[in-house]
Amino acid sequence: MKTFRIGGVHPEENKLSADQPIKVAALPEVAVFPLGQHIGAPAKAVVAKGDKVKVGTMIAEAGGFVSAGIYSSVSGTVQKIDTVIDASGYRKPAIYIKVEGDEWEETIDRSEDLVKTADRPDLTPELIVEKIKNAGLVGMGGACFPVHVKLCPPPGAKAECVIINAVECEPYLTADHRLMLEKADQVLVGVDLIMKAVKVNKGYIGIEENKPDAIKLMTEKAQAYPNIEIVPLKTKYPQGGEKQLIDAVIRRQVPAPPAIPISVGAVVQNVGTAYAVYEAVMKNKPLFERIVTVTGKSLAQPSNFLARMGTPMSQLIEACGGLPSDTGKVIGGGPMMGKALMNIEVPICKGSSGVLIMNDKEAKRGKASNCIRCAKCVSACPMGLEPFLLATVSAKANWEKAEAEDITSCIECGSCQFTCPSHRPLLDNIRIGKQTVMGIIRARNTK
Amino acid sequence: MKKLDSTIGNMAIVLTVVSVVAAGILAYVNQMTAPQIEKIKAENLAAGIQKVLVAEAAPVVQKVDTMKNEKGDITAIIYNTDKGAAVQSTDPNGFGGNLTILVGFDEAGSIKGYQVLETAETPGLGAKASTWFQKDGKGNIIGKNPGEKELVVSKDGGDVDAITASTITSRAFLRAVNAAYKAYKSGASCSAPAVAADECVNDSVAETSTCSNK
Amino acid sequence: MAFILIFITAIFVNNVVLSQFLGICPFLGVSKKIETASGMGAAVAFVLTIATIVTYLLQKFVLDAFGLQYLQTIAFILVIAALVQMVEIILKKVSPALYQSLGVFLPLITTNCCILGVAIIVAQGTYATYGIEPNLLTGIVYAFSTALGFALAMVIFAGIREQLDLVEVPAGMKGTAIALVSAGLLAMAFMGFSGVDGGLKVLFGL
Amino acid sequence: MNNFKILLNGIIKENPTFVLLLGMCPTLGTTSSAINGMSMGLATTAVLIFSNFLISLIKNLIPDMVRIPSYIVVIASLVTILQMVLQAYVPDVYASLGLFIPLIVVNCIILGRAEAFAAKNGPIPSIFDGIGIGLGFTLGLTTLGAVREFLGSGKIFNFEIFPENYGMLVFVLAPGAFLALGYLIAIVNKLKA
Amino acid sequence: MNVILIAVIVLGAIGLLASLVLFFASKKFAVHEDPRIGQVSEVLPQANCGGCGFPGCSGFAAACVKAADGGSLEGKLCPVGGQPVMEKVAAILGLEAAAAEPKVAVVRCNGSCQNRPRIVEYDGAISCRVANATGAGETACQFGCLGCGDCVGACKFDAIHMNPETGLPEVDEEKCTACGACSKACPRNIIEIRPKGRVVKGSARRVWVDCVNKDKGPVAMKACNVSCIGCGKCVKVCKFEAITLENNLAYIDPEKCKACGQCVNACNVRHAIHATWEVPVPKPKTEDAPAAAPAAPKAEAAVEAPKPAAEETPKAEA
Amino acid sequence: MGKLTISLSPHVHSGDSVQNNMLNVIIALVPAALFSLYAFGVGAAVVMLTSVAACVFFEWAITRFILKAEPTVCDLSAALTGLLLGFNLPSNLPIWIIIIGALVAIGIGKMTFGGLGCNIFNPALVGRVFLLISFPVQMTTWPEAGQLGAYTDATTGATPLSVMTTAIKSGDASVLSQLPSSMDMLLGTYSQGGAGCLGEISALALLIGFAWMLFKKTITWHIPVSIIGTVLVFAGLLHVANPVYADPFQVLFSGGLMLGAIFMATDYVSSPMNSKGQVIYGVAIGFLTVVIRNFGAYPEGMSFAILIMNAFTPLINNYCKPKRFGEVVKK
Ligand SMILES: Cc1cc2nc3c(=O)[nH]c(=O)nc-3n(C[C@H](O)[C@H](O)[C@H](O)COP(=O)(O)O)c2cc1C
Ligand SMILES: Cc1cc2nc3c(=O)[nH]c(=O)nc-3n(C[C@H](O)[C@H](O)[C@H](O)COP(=O)(O)O)c2cc1C
Ligand SMILES: Cc1cc2nc3c(=O)[nH]c(=O)nc-3n(C[C@H](O)[C@H](O)[C@H](O)COP(=O)(O)O)c2cc1C
Ligand SMILES: Cc1cc2nc3c(=O)[nH]c(=O)nc-3n(C[C@H](O)[C@H](O)[C@H](O)CO)c2cc1C
Ligand code: SF4
Ligand code: SF4
Ligand code: SF4
Ligand code: SF4
Ligand code: FES
Repeated sequence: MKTFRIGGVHPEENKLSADQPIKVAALPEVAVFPLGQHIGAPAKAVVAKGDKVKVGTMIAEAGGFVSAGIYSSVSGTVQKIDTVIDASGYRKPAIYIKVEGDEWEETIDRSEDLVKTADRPDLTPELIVEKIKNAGLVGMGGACFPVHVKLCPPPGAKAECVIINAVECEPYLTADHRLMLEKADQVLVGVDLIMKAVKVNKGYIGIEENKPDAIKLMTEKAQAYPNIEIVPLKTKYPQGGEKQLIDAVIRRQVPAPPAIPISVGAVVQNVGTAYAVYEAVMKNKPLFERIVTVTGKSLAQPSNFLARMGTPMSQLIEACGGLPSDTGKVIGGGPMMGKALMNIEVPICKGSSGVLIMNDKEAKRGKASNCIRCAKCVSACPMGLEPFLLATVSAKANWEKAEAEDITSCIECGSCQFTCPSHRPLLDNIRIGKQTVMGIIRARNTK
Repeated sequence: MKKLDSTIGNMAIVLTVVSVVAAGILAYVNQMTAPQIEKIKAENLAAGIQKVLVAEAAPVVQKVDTMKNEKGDITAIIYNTDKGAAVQSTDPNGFGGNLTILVGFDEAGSIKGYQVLETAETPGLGAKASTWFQKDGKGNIIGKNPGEKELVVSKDGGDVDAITASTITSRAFLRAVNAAYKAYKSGASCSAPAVAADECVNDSVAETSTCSNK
Repeated sequence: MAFILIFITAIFVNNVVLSQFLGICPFLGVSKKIETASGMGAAVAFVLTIATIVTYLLQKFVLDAFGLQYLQTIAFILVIAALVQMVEIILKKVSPALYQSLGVFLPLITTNCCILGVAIIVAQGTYATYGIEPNLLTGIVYAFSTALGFALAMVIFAGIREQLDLVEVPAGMKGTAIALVSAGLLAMAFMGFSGVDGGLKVLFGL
Repeated sequence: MNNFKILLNGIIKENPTFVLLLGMCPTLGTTSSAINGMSMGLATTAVLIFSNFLISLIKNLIPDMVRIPSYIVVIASLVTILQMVLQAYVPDVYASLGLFIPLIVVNCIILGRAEAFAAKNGPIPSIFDGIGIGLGFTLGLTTLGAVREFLGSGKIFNFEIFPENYGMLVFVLAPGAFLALGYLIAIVNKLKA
Repeated sequence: MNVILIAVIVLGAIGLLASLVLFFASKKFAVHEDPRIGQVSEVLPQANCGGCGFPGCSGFAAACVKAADGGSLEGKLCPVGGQPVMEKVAAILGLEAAAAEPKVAVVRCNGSCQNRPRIVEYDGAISCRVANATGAGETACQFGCLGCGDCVGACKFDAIHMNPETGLPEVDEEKCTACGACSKACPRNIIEIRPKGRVVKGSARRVWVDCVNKDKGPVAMKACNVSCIGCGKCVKVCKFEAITLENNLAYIDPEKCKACGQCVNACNVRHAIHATWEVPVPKPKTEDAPAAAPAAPKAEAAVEAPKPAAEETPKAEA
Repeated sequence: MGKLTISLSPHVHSGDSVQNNMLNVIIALVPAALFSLYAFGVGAAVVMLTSVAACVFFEWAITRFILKAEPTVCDLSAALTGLLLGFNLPSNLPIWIIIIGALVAIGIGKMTFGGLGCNIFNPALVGRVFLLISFPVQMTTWPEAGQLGAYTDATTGATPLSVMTTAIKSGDASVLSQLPSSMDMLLGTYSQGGAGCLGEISALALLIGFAWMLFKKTITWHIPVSIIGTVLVFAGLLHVANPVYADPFQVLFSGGLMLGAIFMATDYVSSPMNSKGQVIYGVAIGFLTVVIRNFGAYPEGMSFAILIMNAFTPLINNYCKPKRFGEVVKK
């Protein structure tokens, strides 16, 4: 079984909602759209209080090249442009829209028919990228990197293959899994489109072996696409990390930053992204809804929803039977990489892959004690780093040492902290160190 | 008063003057103390000889300088007196290197006493040699005669108990004693008052036994 | 073989710092970083070797020749002080890079016992047990090996201290106290080498 | 600062062994017993008093560039004299301190005091400073020697307190020197805090 | 005598030789290094704290010499040695030192446990940086002190400590050298280095806004009882135009502030302005001034002051 | 519902704990402990109990009264140190010496540096070597196995190691015929010459423990295997060159070599933290052990070799880094 070569851990999978078909979530009363939902410059609002909008109307435009526009997911009236506490825990600018009915922009093709690329011979790579850009597409795998940017390799770099990240290595989450089971055909067309956009004729879809049904279905459907190969992968976290996935699938390792996947010829996109590409290109549908897993051991009914952006998470939790009384932590995303939320009114955004509810006991971290130098974190780190050292030098604000020890290579996967028998808050400190060192490097480079 | 400036002249002069004055004083003190140092050395030696020969006074009648054993690694100096001989012997194979002892023999060659002059043995282990082999020590060698039976630690089949956990020191010590005895025997035989010490040394340097064969 | 024996003995068995107690001040003072420790080690190796040669010649051809052995201390220290300063001045001019890495340690070296101590030991020939002849050549080997032993102790110790920097040492033990305790344990570990000189001597058939 | 204060300063506030951490080699190398430590301390004190005195006398005659070499010559002469005197009158002490007697020359305390005190003060305070620092050093060495002797062989100043068999030999060996000093300094730190 | 003579000659020769060799070596291999760098280094405190912004004292010395060649020492200050040292440096370099007012670190947050209700529980590494990255902190104020004490760890002079009761850091004015390390360490930029202020009756008088919350009034008000809500009363009352209002937050310019204390009384509802001395309260002219407002709006006093708002503190939104 | 908790990711944990790891090592030591009881009876029991109890007590007392911190004895590391210290002592050692050893191990070796995880040197070995240097006589007289009722009064005998040393020192290879066969040494079934410390009497019992720890992933194979391999090769070469040096398997199964290689060199705190470094460390320990055994004053070199390499560990960690991801591609 293919897998990446260094480190890794295997947390309990807990895919509670794997058998739950995707349900369409109810519309919210008020939808809230934070302007900074992606990596890069925040979007700029193009509507004002009182404006009427429809589903699919652009309400904010891209704020720069690395940025993406935002489209309304509901129809109604712009209530105000104010701030909202988003997943970061801070107040950020956001557009509030009062929902009135459910009226869609006419340009959107709402039919269920599958459109294959062969049906649309007019699609040039440029047109595909243009349509993706105009749909406000960002990566759905978590990092929310604007897709059109990734699809335009920087000068000198040449894409050789597209790798679709259908690994879903985070415990609990099942959104990608369900998507593959229910929209396999559309996903494959999306992959084909991405391959066309970057002009390559090799595509891989990496799926962890804990989703045998998806592997089976996708392999069957992919018979029709000779250039697309389904690659079953070992169930090991962080198999879905971009660099790990590339290593596992094509045996190439992306060098330390500033190298990016394209440096080794790979373009990696999430399955959700592939599906969104299909919808954007073939159905003219901007990105305004996504699949969200709402799960947790004490939740009455863990489910997968197709939810409109801007829906408050509390509403989805309600739909699953309400917030359990022993809730200790609510996490936006999965347990390994997600963010603990300060309140549950946070709206669903482009990158919200899941909502995980933990009870009091699970919520508390173990008591940290001295590092016993067991080196388990070193063996677990998929990047070949020394987390115990990075964490200590970061805590001691020794940035030179942190840089020399390659702190910028950390992908913040959390394997180290997961595995540490002393319960040390390793990643807490490493993250700060990484941010600071990246800041220092940036300042140095601009000098 | 102002400090002198750092010109070449000043510097050379000052440093030279300081050195010269220092040298003068030192030479003077040296002259004063040298005889005293000699004297105290001699006194110490005399005291040592008296002690190992267990005698009130034991004036040295003859000194036989540095002799070496067959292998050339143990050196000995013999002080002949009218009460017997005191032999200073150095074995290089102590735990910390050289082990120098002074052993007193009566005419028959029995050990009358010994003293450790110089060691680099470990305190608490090998350093116990200075008491261990004395009359009331566990490895008593006083009265034994290496001529009758070589002194060897019991571990190697002899009858002297080694210092606990310090076999190496004990071996070196006993080797030094045996060598002292040999040197004494050979040196004594060529120590007719007329023979000049130097001559004897020259003869005996190569092979102690040759000397005794003469 | 004799050279190898001197070499191993001086570095491991009778390490200057850990068993002879020479050069403790720089050992404790400039061992906070591996980099500086190795710089100091190199500087000492350099100066110690040169100083030993010069003082050996001085002893043999001046002091012994004129019967002035009692001037040993004063003559040696003068020569060493001048030598160190000269090396410093010359290095600064000839190789600023080397000066940057070694030079800063040079002033510290004058008052480092290990230079004068080793010079005296070599001049007296007391290092030469086991039937090794004390002469200029063995003296140089001894001095150089001793300096390497010093450098080794410095670097190991600096490594230890860098690691200790990363942990929370109890307040009362911070600084020199913990350094001394670590040095004590290091010396204890090095006692494992005791007697290896004797064993090797047998092996080499000396 | 009056002379008495200068004296106390050396013994307590600027104790060379526990506070300034100067002259570590003799401190560790000669303290296998209290008596050895004390001998070394007193020998150093003697040199220190005279060197402080002499240097404060001649300080103005010395140009800056050759200041250090000149001081060293003065100190070295004093050490050599001490060496001869010890050899002549107390050869046992001379033998037990061995190499560390000539090494008094490079003891940082002596040059340090010459630079830091004698070169700036008159002869009389310099003498007191010498006595103070010297006694501080002696005190340090004697304490360390006593601790090591006690733990190592059950004696203090050769006076048996518990049978030697119960002594911990490490303390008279090299590692014990470091350990004992380490913990003594920790205790002093604790007392100071 | 002969022996003495030889000794004298030999050692004299060695001494002479040594001094000559040294002299010629120093001539032949002389390298020009500005001697002033050494001189300046000597007067610096050698604390190597980096507070001056240069890598250690010798780095600062080199920088001073360079700046002096440019004609002015402006902007160069050794925070440890302070003005006296800078005067010495200036004297060595033949310049006037840039006169600098003595400064001190001030903590601009009064969100103690009573003033700011905790709405969530933080369970990460004890580090303000980490807490700051985790979210707004345990309270709803996303600007205020997080209380993990990064500033305390950064101070090399033991001058700043957490007060366990308020959960806020407090600066020891005596020990603080105004090096700014704490200010740099604080991820929320709460600590400001301000002039110590005019000394009256033995204590330095300074006034500052004890809050950094930039949220709009209602939000800020909900988060903390003593937040600045940007109402602008203080701006109006200040005769010296020292107070400005930006992003819903007042700021007192220390250069213009004359420490009259007017603003302190003006902010008598929220107590968001801190003065280091007891500002006398004018007799209430209007009825609506809260009767219970105590005279001294000091940190402790503010804590004790009755909190009408406390009852309606926002619950966890969840 | 109480307040929500916030923290950065990850929000789940493997459930591993320090206590768990220590417990696994203790379990791994059980076979060897049982065997030592079988071989030395009362003496073994007294030594082990005293040592464990004293170590735990000193750790508790020091954290409580000197450091004034929360006691950490629950993590079992002190108990483990005590057990390993006991394993390194002869079964006739007087109680007061054991207590001194425990005080040194915990007090000097561990707590002085700040407790678990902070020490540079292996605490149990610090304790043992301290005792070895301080009380050379008591620490180098070994009771013969099989005297189940005896304690300090047990008859002492020569250990395989002292036989080997004698052979080398006397240059007489025939002395080695007194050694038990390597199979006997492996199983601990030999009747004569079966003296030594508690934990070195049966290599097999230790190997069972090794298997357990590998199974539980408490340790990796790198350190033990590289030590054992190096000893076999180096001792083998010496044996071939000159038969006064014992057979490599006899060298391997004698003395504390297996105990050290499996349980003491692998101590997390004082060993290198990546596999490359661990192999370097293991090879050096193996080499030094043979050198000290064959040429040095001490008959057993394992403890010293480990302590010496403990000192080198920070340097190894500093210069020996795990292979970074992406380095493969880097030129
Ligand atoms: C530790 C780690 C784990 C990840 N796991 C997944 C995953 O399971 N599925 C996924 O699609 N992306 C995952 N990602 C994100 C990918 O690295 C990458 O951003 C994504 O596949 C790119 O596709 P996108 O731009 O379409 O989102 C993970 C990232 C990291 C750092
Ligand atoms: C500043 C920046 C520039 C990037 N430029 C490119 C690019 O030109 N091409 C590309 O394929 N990906 C590019 N990426 C995308 C990253 O390689 C990566 O896919 C993205 O950060 C999501 O990965 P993750 O989810 O594993 O974090 C860029 C990312 C950043 C942060
Ligand atoms: C640090 C140390 C110092 C030692 N000092 C001595 C010593 O001075 N004299 C000695 O004979 N053995 C000394 N030994 C012990 C020997 O090296 C060797 O182990 C012993 O002599 C042989 O053991 P045995 O005497 O018990 O048969 C010392 C050992 C060590 C480790
Ligand atoms: C595999 C393993 C081996 C250990 N070996 C030792 C040991 O040899 N000596 C010891 O004192 N503690 C040992 N410990 C316990 C613990 O790591 C030790 O007490 C720490 O060194 C104290 O900081 C060991 C622990 C583990 C997990
Ligand atoms: S979070 Fe960073 S350091 Fe930790 S295991 Fe992942 S990549 Fe390695
Ligand atoms: S896993 Fe934890 S205890 Fe082990 S080395 Fe890493 S930080 Fe230390
Ligand atoms: S309180 Fe802040 S400014 Fe003051 S000395 Fe400490 S770190 Fe520097
Ligand atoms: S002032 Fe800043 S650094 Fe200090 S405790 Fe508060 S948030 Fe942390
Ligand atoms: S006394 Fe300072 S180096 Fe020896």
